[in-house]
Amino acid sequence: MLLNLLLGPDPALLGTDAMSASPFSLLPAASTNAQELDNIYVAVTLICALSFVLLIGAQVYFMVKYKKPAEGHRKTSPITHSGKLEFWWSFIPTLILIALFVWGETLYMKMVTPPSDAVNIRVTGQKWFWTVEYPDVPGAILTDELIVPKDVPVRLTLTSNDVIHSFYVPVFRQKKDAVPGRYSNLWFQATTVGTYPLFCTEYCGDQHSTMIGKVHVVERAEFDARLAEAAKLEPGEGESMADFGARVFDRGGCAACHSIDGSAKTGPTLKGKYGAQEVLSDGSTVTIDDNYIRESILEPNAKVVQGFTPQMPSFAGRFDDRAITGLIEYIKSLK
Amino acid sequence: MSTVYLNGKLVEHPHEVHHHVSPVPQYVAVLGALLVLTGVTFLVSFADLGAASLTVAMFVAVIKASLVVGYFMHLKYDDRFHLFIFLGTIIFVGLFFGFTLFDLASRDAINDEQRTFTRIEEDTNKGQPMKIGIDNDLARRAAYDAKHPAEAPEGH
Amino acid sequence: MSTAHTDAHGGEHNPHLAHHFDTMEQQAGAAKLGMWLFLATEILMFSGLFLAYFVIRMFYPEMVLGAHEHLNKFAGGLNTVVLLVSSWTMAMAVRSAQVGKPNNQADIAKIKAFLAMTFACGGIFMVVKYFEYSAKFAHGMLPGKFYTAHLHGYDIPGLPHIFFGIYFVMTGLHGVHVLVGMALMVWIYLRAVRGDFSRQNYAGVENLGLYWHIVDLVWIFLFPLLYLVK
Amino acid sequence: MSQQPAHHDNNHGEEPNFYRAKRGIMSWLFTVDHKRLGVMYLASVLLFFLVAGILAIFLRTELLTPAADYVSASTYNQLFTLHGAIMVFLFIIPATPGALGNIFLPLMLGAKDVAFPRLNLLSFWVYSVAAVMLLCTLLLGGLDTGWTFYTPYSTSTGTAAGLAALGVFVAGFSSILTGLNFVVTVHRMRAPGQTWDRLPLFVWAIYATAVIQILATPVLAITVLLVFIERFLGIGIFDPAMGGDPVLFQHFFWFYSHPAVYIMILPGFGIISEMITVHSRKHIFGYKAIALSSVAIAVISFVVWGHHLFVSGQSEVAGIVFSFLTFAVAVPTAIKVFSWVATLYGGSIVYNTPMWYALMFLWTFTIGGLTGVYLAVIAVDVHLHDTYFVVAHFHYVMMGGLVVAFIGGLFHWWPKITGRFYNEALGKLSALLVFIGFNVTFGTQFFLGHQGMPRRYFAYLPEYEAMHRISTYGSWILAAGLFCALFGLLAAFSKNAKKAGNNPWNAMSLEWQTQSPPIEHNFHETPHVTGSPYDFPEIDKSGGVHH
Repeated sequence: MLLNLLLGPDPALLGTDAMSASPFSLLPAASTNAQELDNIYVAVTLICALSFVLLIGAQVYFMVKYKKPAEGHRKTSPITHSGKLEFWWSFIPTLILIALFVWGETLYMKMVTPPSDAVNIRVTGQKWFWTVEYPDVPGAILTDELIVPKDVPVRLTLTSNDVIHSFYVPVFRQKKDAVPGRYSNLWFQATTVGTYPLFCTEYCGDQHSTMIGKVHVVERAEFDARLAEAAKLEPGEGESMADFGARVFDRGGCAACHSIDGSAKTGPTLKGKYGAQEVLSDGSTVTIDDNYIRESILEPNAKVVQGFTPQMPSFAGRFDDRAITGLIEYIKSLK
Repeated sequence: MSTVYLNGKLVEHPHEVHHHVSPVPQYVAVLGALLVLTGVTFLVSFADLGAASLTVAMFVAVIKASLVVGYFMHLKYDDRFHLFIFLGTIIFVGLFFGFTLFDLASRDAINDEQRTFTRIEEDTNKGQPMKIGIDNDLARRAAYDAKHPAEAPEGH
Repeated sequence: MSTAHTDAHGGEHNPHLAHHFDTMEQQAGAAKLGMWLFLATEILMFSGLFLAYFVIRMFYPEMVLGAHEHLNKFAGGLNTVVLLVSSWTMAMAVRSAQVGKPNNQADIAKIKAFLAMTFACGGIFMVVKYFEYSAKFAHGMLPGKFYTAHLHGYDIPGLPHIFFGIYFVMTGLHGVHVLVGMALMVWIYLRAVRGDFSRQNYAGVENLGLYWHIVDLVWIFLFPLLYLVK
Repeated sequence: MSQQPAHHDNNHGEEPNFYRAKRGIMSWLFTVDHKRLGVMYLASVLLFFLVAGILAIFLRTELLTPAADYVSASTYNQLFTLHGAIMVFLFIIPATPGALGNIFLPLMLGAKDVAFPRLNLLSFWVYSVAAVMLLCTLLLGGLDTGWTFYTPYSTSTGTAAGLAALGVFVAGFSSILTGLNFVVTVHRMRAPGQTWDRLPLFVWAIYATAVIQILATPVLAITVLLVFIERFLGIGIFDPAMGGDPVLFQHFFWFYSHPAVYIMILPGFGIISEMITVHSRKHIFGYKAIALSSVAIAVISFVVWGHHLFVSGQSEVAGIVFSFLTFAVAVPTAIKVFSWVATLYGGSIVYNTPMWYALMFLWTFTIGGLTGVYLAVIAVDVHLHDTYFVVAHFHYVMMGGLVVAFIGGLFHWWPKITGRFYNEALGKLSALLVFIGFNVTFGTQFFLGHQGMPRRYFAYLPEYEAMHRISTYGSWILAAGLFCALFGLLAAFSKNAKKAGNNPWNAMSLEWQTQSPPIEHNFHETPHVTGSPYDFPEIDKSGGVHH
C-alpha cells in the first residue's frame, strides 16, 4: 500500500504487453533483431557491472585500509607509476572495446540493410502525428497507426513535412529520424503479434509528448484484410453524410490539429464554425461556407485564419469529392 | 642589473626583443609572385577545365596562401610552435571537412551496394518532386539507373 | 632546495613592459602566441562557411555554376590585387618597426606611411565591395527569402538564393573583418604617432600585421571559389 | 624538494589580500586581477547554477505523474530548453575555467597574473552580456528549441531563438578569450623551474580544456550565426524548406558540442587529481599518463561527434567509423580512473568534505563512463538514442563528473579563496545527500531509457510512472544536498569560522605557498620550483614496504 503510494500504480496491473512488468527486466522483444540486440545489451551490462565492481571494490578496499590513523599520518607509499600495470590496464580494455565494436557493428549492418523483398511502407511525420501509407494498397492511408504483418520483413521510408521527427518502436529496438526534405530507411521483421507504442523521439515542439502512435503486429491474412478495409473510404449503406464525414475526419488525423469542442489547437476548432465569419491573417474576412472548407482542404495555406500558422498539408489526392462533401456535412453538424 | 630567469633559464638581455628581419627585396619578390599567381588563376578561369578547375584554383590558392603565411607572416622564420599551431589548425579544419563530406558522400552507400535503394520510384512524391539533397542527386541516380537497367522505372 | 630570487625590474627598464611580465621577449612572445591562437580561431570560424559552400556546391553543382557567372570577376580580381598589395605594405610597416630606432622621427614616419597605405588599400577594397553589392541589390540577387533576380529577368537554374546567401554571408563576414582591421589600424597609427614602436617594442604592429594577413588569406580562397571556379 | 617559494619566514609584514588591496565598486567592475575576476565568475556561475537547478526541479515535479498537471506543454519545453542552455553555456562551460581556473592557474604556475589581464576582464564582461541576452529570451517569447538548436525547428519556431543564438555566439567569444589567455599563460608565464613535468594536473587539465575551447568554439560561433541568418534571411544552408540540409547543421553543431563535453569534464579531472593526492598524502599514480591522456582526450574528442547522428540520417558507413572512434576515447578516460584509484593505494586518507566529493566522483563518473560504452556500441545506441538512458548518461558525466568535482574543488580551495574554513559537518552532510539524491535521480533513468521512455516528454505513458516518481523524489534530495553544500561554504563568512592559515592541507603546489587569501600580486617573491607538486613529506622515501 505504502509502496503503491510511493510508486504509483503497479505496472503489472496496467495490462499492456508493450512494456515489461518490472523496469529492471528486459523490454519485450518483438522483432528479429531485438533478440540479438538484447544479447549485446546483456553482455555490455555484464562487462560494465564487472568493471564497476572491480574498480569500486578496489576503491572501497583502499578507502578502508588506508584511512589515516587517529594518531597522525602514516608514512605513505612512494610509488609513482608502474609501466607494466599501466600497459595492461590500457591494453585489456582496448581489446574488450574492440570486440564490442565489432559485435555492435555486425548487428548494425543487419539492422540497416533491408532485404530486397521487404514490404514497402511510407511514413511521414508531421506536427504531431504520423501518416502511414501503403504504396502496394492504393488508398490505404492510416494516421498514428502502423499495421505490419508478422514474420515478414518490412521497410519503412521515412520523411517529414515540417521539422525533424524520430520514429521509434522500443519493442523492435529500431529508431530513425524522419528528416524533412529527405528520405531515410528503417526495416524490421516483427515476430510477436500484439499492439505496441510508437514514439517520436526527436523533440518537435509543443505536442512532442503526444506524438505517440500504435504499431499492430498481425498475421499476414489479417494484415491484408485490414489494409483492404482501410483502403475503402466511402459512405456505408444507410450512413448519413455527416457520419461518413466523421469517419473521414478520424481517418485523416484531422483531430491532431482541429478540436471539435471549441478549444484551439494547432489549427482552429471546427465547432460552430459553419456559417461564421473569420478574420484571416491578411486582415480580410471570410464566411465559412462549402467553398471555403473545400479550399482549406485542398489548398490549406491560401487563406489562414488570424493567429494560426500556415502549416496544414494539402489533402488533394487523398480525399475525393465525396469525402470532402462528408467533411463539410460533418462540420455543419458540429453546432 | 639583476638576473632574470624565464621558465627556469637565465635570460641575457631581458629588455630587448630579437626577431628575424626579412630583406625588402624578398618582400617585393613575394608580392610579385602573388600578383603573377593571381593573374594565372584569373586567366585559367576562362579556360574550360571542367572538374579540374576546382583543383587547379585550389592548388594556386594554397601556394599563394603559403607565400603569405611563410613570408609576410614570418612563419618560416618564427617560433616553431606558431607553425605547429597553424598546421594543427589546418589539420582540425581537415577533420571537420573530411568527416562531414565523408558522411554526405556516402549516405546511400549501403542501399546502393545491397540493391535496396528504393527512392528512385518514390522521388516524384506524387507529382511533388522532393526539392533537395544528395538523395536526389540526379547524376548519382542516373549512374545507378545505368548500372541497374532492369530496375530503372519507365519514363524516368 | 630553492634559490633566492630578486626583483626582475632592475637596470634598463623598458617602459612598455607590463608589470606581470619579466622580460620584453616574454611579453612580445606572449602577445604573438596569443595572436596566432586567435588566428587559429578565425580560420576555424571561416572554415564553417567554406564547408557550407562546398556542401552547397556538392548538392547543387549546376545552380552554383549558373549563379557564380553573375558575380563580377574583374571587381573581384581588382580587390584581390588591392588586398595583396595591402599585405605587402603591411609587411613593410612591420619591417619598418622592426628596424626602427627608438624615438627616431624618420623611422616613425616610415611606419606611419606604410600603415596609411595599407589603410587606403582597405578603403579601396571596401569601395569596390560597395559597388559590387549595389549591383547585386539592384538586380535582386539577394540572399534567401529576399532573392528576386527572376523578377529582373535573370533565369538561374535551381535554387540560386542559396548561392547568393552564402556569397553575402562569406564576403560580408570577410568585409566586417576588413573594417575591424582598418579600425585597429587607426589605433596602431595613433600609437605610432606617439612613438610607441621601435625595434625594442613592435608587438602591436606585428600583431595587426598578422591579423591583416589572415584577412588577406581568407580572400585568397574566397576569390577563386566564389568568382572563378567552374 | 618541492614547489615552495624561497623564503618561508614571512617577514614582509602584513600585505593586504587581494580583496582589500583596492576599494570601491569600480575596483571590482574594472579589475584586471585574475583572482577578483575568478571570484566574480564564481558568483555568476553559482547564480546560474541555482537558476537552472530550480528549473530542473520544476521539470522533475511535472514528471511526477504521467499526466500534464503542473505546467503547460510549451512552458515545459521552455523550462527544459533554458535548463539545458543555462547549465551548458552559462554554468558548466565557464564554471571551472572561469572561476577556479582564473583564481588558481596563475597561482599554480607561480605567475603574477594571466598573460592578458585586460582580455580576461573583457572575457568576463562578454560572458555577462551573453548571460543577459540568454535571459532576455524569457521576456521576448521564451526559447523552446532545446539547447541544441536543431534546424529546422530552430529556424521556424516563433520563440526568441534568434536572440538566443546570438547570445550563444557572444558566450562563445568569452570562452575563446579565456582559453586563449590560459594557453598563452601556461606557455609563457611559468615561474622559474616550473617545467612541463612539474605542472599540477589541474593546470594540465585546464590547458587541454583551453585547447578545445580555441579549436571548437569558433565553429559553434559560425553555426549559431548561420542559424540566426537562416532565421532572418532564409539562405537555405540548414533549412530544408529553403533547400538546405538539417543534418549538416548537426555536423556543424556537434563538431563543437562534442568536444564541448570535454570542455566541461576535463577541468573536473584536474580538480580530482589535486584533491585525491593532497588528502591521501600520495604522489599521483601515473602523472605522465594522466597529463597526456588529457591531451589525447582533447584531440580524439574532435573526431567522435558523429555518434550524436547515429540515427539522424547520417550515412551508415560514417556511423560505423564514428562508433569506432568513440571507443577510442574510452581508453584514455579509463586510464585516468584507474590511476586515481591506484593513487589511493598505500596512502593515508583523510576523510574531509573535499575527499568525500572526490571519492563520490569516482563512483558517479565511473558509471557515467561505463554507460557511455552502451552508447558507443552503434547497434545498442539505435535503441537507446534520445531516450532517458542518454539523459541519465550525460547527467552522470556532467553532474556526477564535473559538478561533483567542482563542488569538491570549492570545498578544497575554499580556505585559500576566503581565508577561512567551511563548515565540515554541513559539508559532509551535503556530500551524503548529493550522493544519495544524485544516484536516485539519475540511476533510475537508465532503466526508464532501456524501457524506451523518450526524452523531452512532459507527459508520458503510465507504464513509466514508478521510475519517474523515484527519480523526482531523488531530485528533491539532491536539491537539499546542494543547498547544504551552499550553506556549508557560506559558513566560512560567519564570525566563528576558523581561520585557515596559508596551507591547511599541507599541500605542495604553489597556490598554497602564498597568503590566504593571496595578496594582489600573488607572491611576495617570484617562486622557484624545484620539484613535483605531489612530493608530500609523508611519502616514505626509504623504500620500505607499505601495507
